[in-house]
Amino acid sequence: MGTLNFSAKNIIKKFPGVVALAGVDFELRAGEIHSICGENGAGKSTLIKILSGIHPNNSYEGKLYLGDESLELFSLKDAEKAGITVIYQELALIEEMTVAENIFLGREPTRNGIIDWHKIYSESQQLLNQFQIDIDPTACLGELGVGQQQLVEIVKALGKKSRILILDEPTSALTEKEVKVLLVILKKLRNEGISCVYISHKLDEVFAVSDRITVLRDGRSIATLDADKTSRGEVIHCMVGREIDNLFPRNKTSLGKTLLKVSNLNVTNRKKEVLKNICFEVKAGEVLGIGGLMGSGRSELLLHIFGAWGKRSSGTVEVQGEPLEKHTPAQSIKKGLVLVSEDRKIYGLIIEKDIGFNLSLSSLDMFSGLFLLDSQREFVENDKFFRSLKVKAPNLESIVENLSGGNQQKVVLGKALMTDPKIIFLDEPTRGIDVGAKLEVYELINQLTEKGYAVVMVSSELPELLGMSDRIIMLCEGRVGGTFVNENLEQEQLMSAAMEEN
Amino acid sequence: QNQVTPPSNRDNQIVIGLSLDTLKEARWQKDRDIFVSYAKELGADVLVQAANSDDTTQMQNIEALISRRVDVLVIVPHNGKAMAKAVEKAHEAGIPVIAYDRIIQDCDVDVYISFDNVKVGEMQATFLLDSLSNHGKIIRIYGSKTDNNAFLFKKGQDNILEPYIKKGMIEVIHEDWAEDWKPENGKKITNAAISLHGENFTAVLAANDGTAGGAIQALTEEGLAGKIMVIGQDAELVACQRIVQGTQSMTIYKPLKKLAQRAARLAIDMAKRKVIVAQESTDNGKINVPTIAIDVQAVTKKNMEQTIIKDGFHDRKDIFNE
Amino acid sequence: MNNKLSTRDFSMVISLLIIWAIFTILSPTFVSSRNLSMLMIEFSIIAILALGMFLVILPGHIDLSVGSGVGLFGGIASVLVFQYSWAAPLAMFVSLILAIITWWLMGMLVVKQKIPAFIITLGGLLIFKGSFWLVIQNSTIPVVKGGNVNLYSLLTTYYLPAYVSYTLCLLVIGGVAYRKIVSRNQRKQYGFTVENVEVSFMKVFVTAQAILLFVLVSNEYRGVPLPIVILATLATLVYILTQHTKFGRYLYAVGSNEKAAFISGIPVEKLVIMSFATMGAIVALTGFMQTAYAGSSTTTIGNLMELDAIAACVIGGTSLKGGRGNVMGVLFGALIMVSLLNGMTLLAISPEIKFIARGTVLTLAVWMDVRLAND
Amino acid sequence: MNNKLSTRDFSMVISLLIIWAIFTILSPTFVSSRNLSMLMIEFSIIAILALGMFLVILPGHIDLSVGSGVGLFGGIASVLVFQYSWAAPLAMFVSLILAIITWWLMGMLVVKQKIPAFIITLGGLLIFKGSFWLVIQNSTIPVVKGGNVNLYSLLTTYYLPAYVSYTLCLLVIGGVAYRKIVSRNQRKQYGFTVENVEVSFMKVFVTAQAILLFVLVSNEYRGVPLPIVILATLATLVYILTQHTKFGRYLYAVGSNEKAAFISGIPVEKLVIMSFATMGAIVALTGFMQTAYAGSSTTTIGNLMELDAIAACVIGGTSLKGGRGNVMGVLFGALIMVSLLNGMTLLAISPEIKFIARGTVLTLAVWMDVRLAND
Ligand SMILES: Nc1ncnc2c1ncn2[C@@H]1O[C@H](COP(=O)(O)OP(=O)(O)OP(=O)(O)O)[C@@H](O)[C@H]1O
Ligand SMILES: Nc1ncnc2c1ncn2[C@@H]1O[C@H](COP(=O)(O)OP(=O)(O)OP(=O)(O)O)[C@@H](O)[C@H]1O
Ligand SMILES: [Mg+2]
Ligand SMILES: [Mg+2]
Repeated sequence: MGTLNFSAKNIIKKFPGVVALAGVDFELRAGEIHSICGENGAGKSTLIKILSGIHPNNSYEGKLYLGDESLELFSLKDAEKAGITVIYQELALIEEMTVAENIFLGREPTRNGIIDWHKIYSESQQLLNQFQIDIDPTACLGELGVGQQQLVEIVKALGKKSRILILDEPTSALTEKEVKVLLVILKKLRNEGISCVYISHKLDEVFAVSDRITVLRDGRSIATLDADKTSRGEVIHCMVGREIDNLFPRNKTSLGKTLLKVSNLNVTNRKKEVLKNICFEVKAGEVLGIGGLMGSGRSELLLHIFGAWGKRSSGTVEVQGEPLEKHTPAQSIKKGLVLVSEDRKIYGLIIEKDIGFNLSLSSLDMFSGLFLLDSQREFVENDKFFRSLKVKAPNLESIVENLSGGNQQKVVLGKALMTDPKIIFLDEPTRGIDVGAKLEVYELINQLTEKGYAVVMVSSELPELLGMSDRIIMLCEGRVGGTFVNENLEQEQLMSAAMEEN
Repeated sequence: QNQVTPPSNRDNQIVIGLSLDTLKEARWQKDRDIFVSYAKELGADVLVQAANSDDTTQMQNIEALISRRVDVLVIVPHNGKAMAKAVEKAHEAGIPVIAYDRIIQDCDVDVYISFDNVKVGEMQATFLLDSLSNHGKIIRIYGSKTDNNAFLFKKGQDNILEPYIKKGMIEVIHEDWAEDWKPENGKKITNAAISLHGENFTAVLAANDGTAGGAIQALTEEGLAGKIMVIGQDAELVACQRIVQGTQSMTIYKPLKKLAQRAARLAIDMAKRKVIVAQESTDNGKINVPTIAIDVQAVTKKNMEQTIIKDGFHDRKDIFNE
Repeated sequence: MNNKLSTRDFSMVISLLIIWAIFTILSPTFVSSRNLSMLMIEFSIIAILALGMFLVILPGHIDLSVGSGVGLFGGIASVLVFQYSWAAPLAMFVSLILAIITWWLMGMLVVKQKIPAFIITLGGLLIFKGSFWLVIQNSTIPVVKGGNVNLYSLLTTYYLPAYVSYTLCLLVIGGVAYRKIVSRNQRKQYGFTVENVEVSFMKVFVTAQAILLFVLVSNEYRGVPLPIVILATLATLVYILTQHTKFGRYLYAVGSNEKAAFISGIPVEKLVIMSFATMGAIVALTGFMQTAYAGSSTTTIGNLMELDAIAACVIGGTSLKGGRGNVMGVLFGALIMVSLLNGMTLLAISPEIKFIARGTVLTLAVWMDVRLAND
Repeated sequence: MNNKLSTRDFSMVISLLIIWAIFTILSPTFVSSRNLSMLMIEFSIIAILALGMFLVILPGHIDLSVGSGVGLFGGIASVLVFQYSWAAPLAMFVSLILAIITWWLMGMLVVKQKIPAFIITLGGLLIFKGSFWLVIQNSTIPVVKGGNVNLYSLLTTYYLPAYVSYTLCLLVIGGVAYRKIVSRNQRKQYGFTVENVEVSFMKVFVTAQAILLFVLVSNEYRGVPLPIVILATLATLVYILTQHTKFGRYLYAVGSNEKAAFISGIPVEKLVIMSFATMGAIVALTGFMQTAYAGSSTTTIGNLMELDAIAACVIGGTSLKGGRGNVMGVLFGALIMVSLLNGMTLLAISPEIKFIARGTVLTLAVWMDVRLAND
């Protein structure tokens, strides 16, 4: 019986200080793919957590229905019993375990109490084959890239053979290729009568798969549209409440002198050559885009230049003429180099502290005299950034953990900018943030380049690269696969550079 | 009875402060019980403190007793040197101090009453020599190297044994310190000795009945129990049982009753500021402390009746566990 | 994978060999069959406790209370036997149950009340010590009435008769071989690559030899000591538990990423409570053995054993953050610690030096381990 | 933020009051000026050590070696004074330097070699203990030659003359008031909400009274004990350090998310090493005070003090995971522990019960803390 509608009626969910959901209606028809769009903090994840029993039945107002009879979920288990499986925004995998173990985590097949490893390994192999994902089931998950882990997570969920599948931003860490794979899988499932809730900030994906789209704004369900009868413009309008004509408002600025120069850089990690003979330079006022497949070493490149990763076997890095080697992030920052890392939760934020704490963390030197901190001045500065970045939160004292992804990202950016850098590394700066927030980030990039800063931006989204960068470098297995000046470039050119066989 | 009593206790109730090194060993519980009950008979109150063999704790204990304005302090120092400070503090507060069982060095402690541990060690050694007729290979198990009583016992033994060891009549085939006085360490040491030198030794000289027990455990497992003489001290119940069973040869019985009761009376007299008469005196490095010595006895199967059982130190039925 | 040797394990084998070599040179008696038997008994006791500790550390907790627990529950049993003249088995059973309940409660406090295990068990350490002294009234309570033997006292003093140990040894070898064959066939039938027959045979053969050698050496003295049999059984159980059952794998999962484990539908709380309860049982068992070893309950039984147990785990490559470690390692860790102590006692090295040596080896072993893990 | 009173702090105040009430009822002597002075001295010693522990736990590490460290470095100083008849200040200075170097090294091992602090310091615990006994040759080394006094011995025996303490007390109160006013003005000028004058005044007034009361009571006996002055100074320093300096901010950051802290340009390694070095200094200081308190170095000095220090921190709401906790809490934690011990000693409660009570209170306090934190 895979043919029942799953619906939520007038859901209201309050958190201390915030109303996450203020009356949401949502209906998932049997065998449809239903996307949810909304700005950061619109309440998407919260809704998901309610649909999957993480926020138990009595912690919110409103009701859930499966078919016509109401459904009360008090825990994940209940949801699973009801045939609901969720893939959350943050991965739920065990790094120390093998891929296969992760796929079967929580439902291992046993023979009189003893786990049947062989079955686990062969079946996960089958699953992976079935979805044309080529990952070795005996590989240790920790050794995989984020993207591949994301796929494992998906396979794990699919393995549960549930009737309703909910994915909260599953593609935020996937390459174009991997995304295509996923979308194919989803369509296949739909044809098998499995209905699916799909959350993403990437509208082209949304339009590619979904039958219907529900838009949330400020915790309210604004509209539910049929994918084939609506347009991006309309969806965006519903989301942000205004028209956004130009998604990539890059306005070029005249280039200044070279700020960062990297020549024949070779970097090893654990005795493995990871970056091979990399050369590039960035001028003041320039946006250099860096693309490539997952694991092509883009983040590693940034991290190394920033002094946070790997051993340099040869090559030089010059910031404003001065060489950098054997340096720490601290020194880099003093030299006017900052990095906004791709994983804000792990490398960006002190999640359990408040916004102020995080914003000023890299710039405390500014506020400390001989010994003491001038907390008042600190506060004022924090407040300036808090406002200018339009962080959506009650005040500076609110805990970062409770912010939505996009707002967290703004806090990380604020922290970086407060150090008053000359060169800014942005690693996937728009991962998991909404169109509106994206736009703000892009505007920010423009402002920076106008001020004569240099920006290096790693992104997995080719449109973003093409839209925002002046020049583009594609990395391929740690080498420079191609360097392009961004004039009437085609995605295909970039892709081929990224995958070009040597 | 018309003596000056310290202003602290408006009623003439005398309060004695008894600060014990430890209650971890059965022996000290006996001391406490006898002392307290007897003092009560004589109409005095007793505040008991135990320090778990820790000097700092004992300092705190004594501070507390002083805060409670006891009329007289009876101290069983864990460490005779360390408690000098306590004595000073007590005297500052005008409280007389009795050193019980162990001398307190480098201070003007008022009286010292004990059967001293050096004597105990000597007695053990003498017994050993007599029953070995001055010849033999022995294993020596000392107490916890971090407890200076262990050194006192060793000193006593050495006083007697040294000459014979020099002459080569007594050969110490293995010696070691039983960390923390642990019986299992006594056992490990004995095992080590057997592993190293086989069974050709005639006696184990242990620092107390606990470690002796460990040694005997090892011997039992080796089938040597009873064949090899084991000497301990403290007259623990289990030790007495072993003696009657023949697995242990001798322990030292310290007539606690005598000591405790004498001490209790002494304490009360001092509280009443009576004059104390003591025949002997001991040099504690600062003064000659008036000393009341009480004899200890070597206990074997033979004299068990006349000593332990007669004094009611342990019941016959317990010892012979009938 | 988890059952294949890693550099980690090698590092330990090496440290162990070094230690043994040194002691053997300093005093050949170290490798005498007698001393080895003694060593094995001491080893079994620590190793068993360490295995319990392993099960608690794996999900990311820790237990500081085991030392005093060992004293207390050994003490309870001997009081019941000696003063209330219960039958040894009954006394031990009761004490065992009490221990399990106690640890089950501590587990509850940890997961339900979210009090860090470090604190709960620190509290336990103090409470159990106090209770222990109350139970035995600070006196010395033998494990058996005057001179005769009972199950309790035999725990550490019984040696298997030769023929029994040989039969056992054959059974074990047979088991290993069988398991190998089965798993080979299974792998075949699932179409996995199978290591070629020689290798498999060698593996089994080597194992067989090792076991046989051990039995021979022990028989040279008095036979295989009972404790080592107990240890072997427990170790096998824990190995299977941790490597080949849900419970065990979940322990790893919870230890390395509790949130993920929870979302994957693993009953985290139940799991932790159970691992604590198991620890309780193991503490009691160790208590019996340690007390039997000393011959009687005295106030000092169990002192600092928690440190030895933790040290054994950590030396064996168990991560205190949880989620990493394996049975083999723990056993090696314990063996290193014990060999060190036994050897030094044999040489009558003074306590100060013993402490220093223990500290140094602990640090070195872990350091070595970390270095190897990092390349 | 951290200097506002939280339910947490209240929970502690309450527990403290309860404990004090009980003891006062059971034995009025508890609140006698003499006993309070004694209590203050014992409190200072533990609290100082706990503050050091706090600085190590904050960035997410732990130090099990402080107990034996206290013994060792106290011992070194007294050996230098007593056996080599150095001048006390010099001896203490040298021992202090040695301690700092030692902990600096341990810090290095922790950050550079990535060996968990738990292990390093466990190793340290053993090594220092051994070395300690070697240094004092298992004997008793007074802190000063026969009967007279020196800086060392005065550490815990000196009491401030009345007039000094009154001046001090006035200065402190003045300081508090001044700081209050300044911060009010600043807040005003930046246009933040300012608590109304009454409240501010009350706060200052209450503090003033508390301090004054304390001085009066102490003077009733012999005056304010030197140790409490040392503690007060150190506590103020650590408070400023953790709440109002870069260093402190970084400690919190590293404790809650080391990776992010590193990427944010915090010199994580240097930081941890420094916090360990500081711990070294504090251990030495505690060593001197503890030894002076006992009057001489003996083999048992420092035993288990690490547990008291950790317990104090945790009772005070410091998270063992790092990144959470504050000075006030630690002080309260220490005061609770010490009051408990002092009171029970005063009542001449037997050691067994003491252990049990300590364990229970530790658990209860933390439990209460956790409960309140969760609502
Ligand atoms: N545990 C929590 N406590 C307090 N507030 C919360 C909590 N979880 C979410 N919120 C608030 O609820 C609102 C919705 O958060 P939610 O994560 O659902 O947004 P979202 O739509 O998923 O955003 P994003 O697209 O960035 O993931 C946000 O304002 C967030 O700050
Ligand atoms: N704890 C584990 N975690 C992950 N994979 C495991 C685990 N234990 C075994 N496996 C894998 O499962 C498969 C079967 O394991 P099993 O140990 O039953 O057979 P095996 O590995 O051939 O046995 P042996 O280790 O004796 O060769 C093997 O691929 C093994 O690597
Ligand atoms: Mg979300
Ligand atoms: Mg990347």
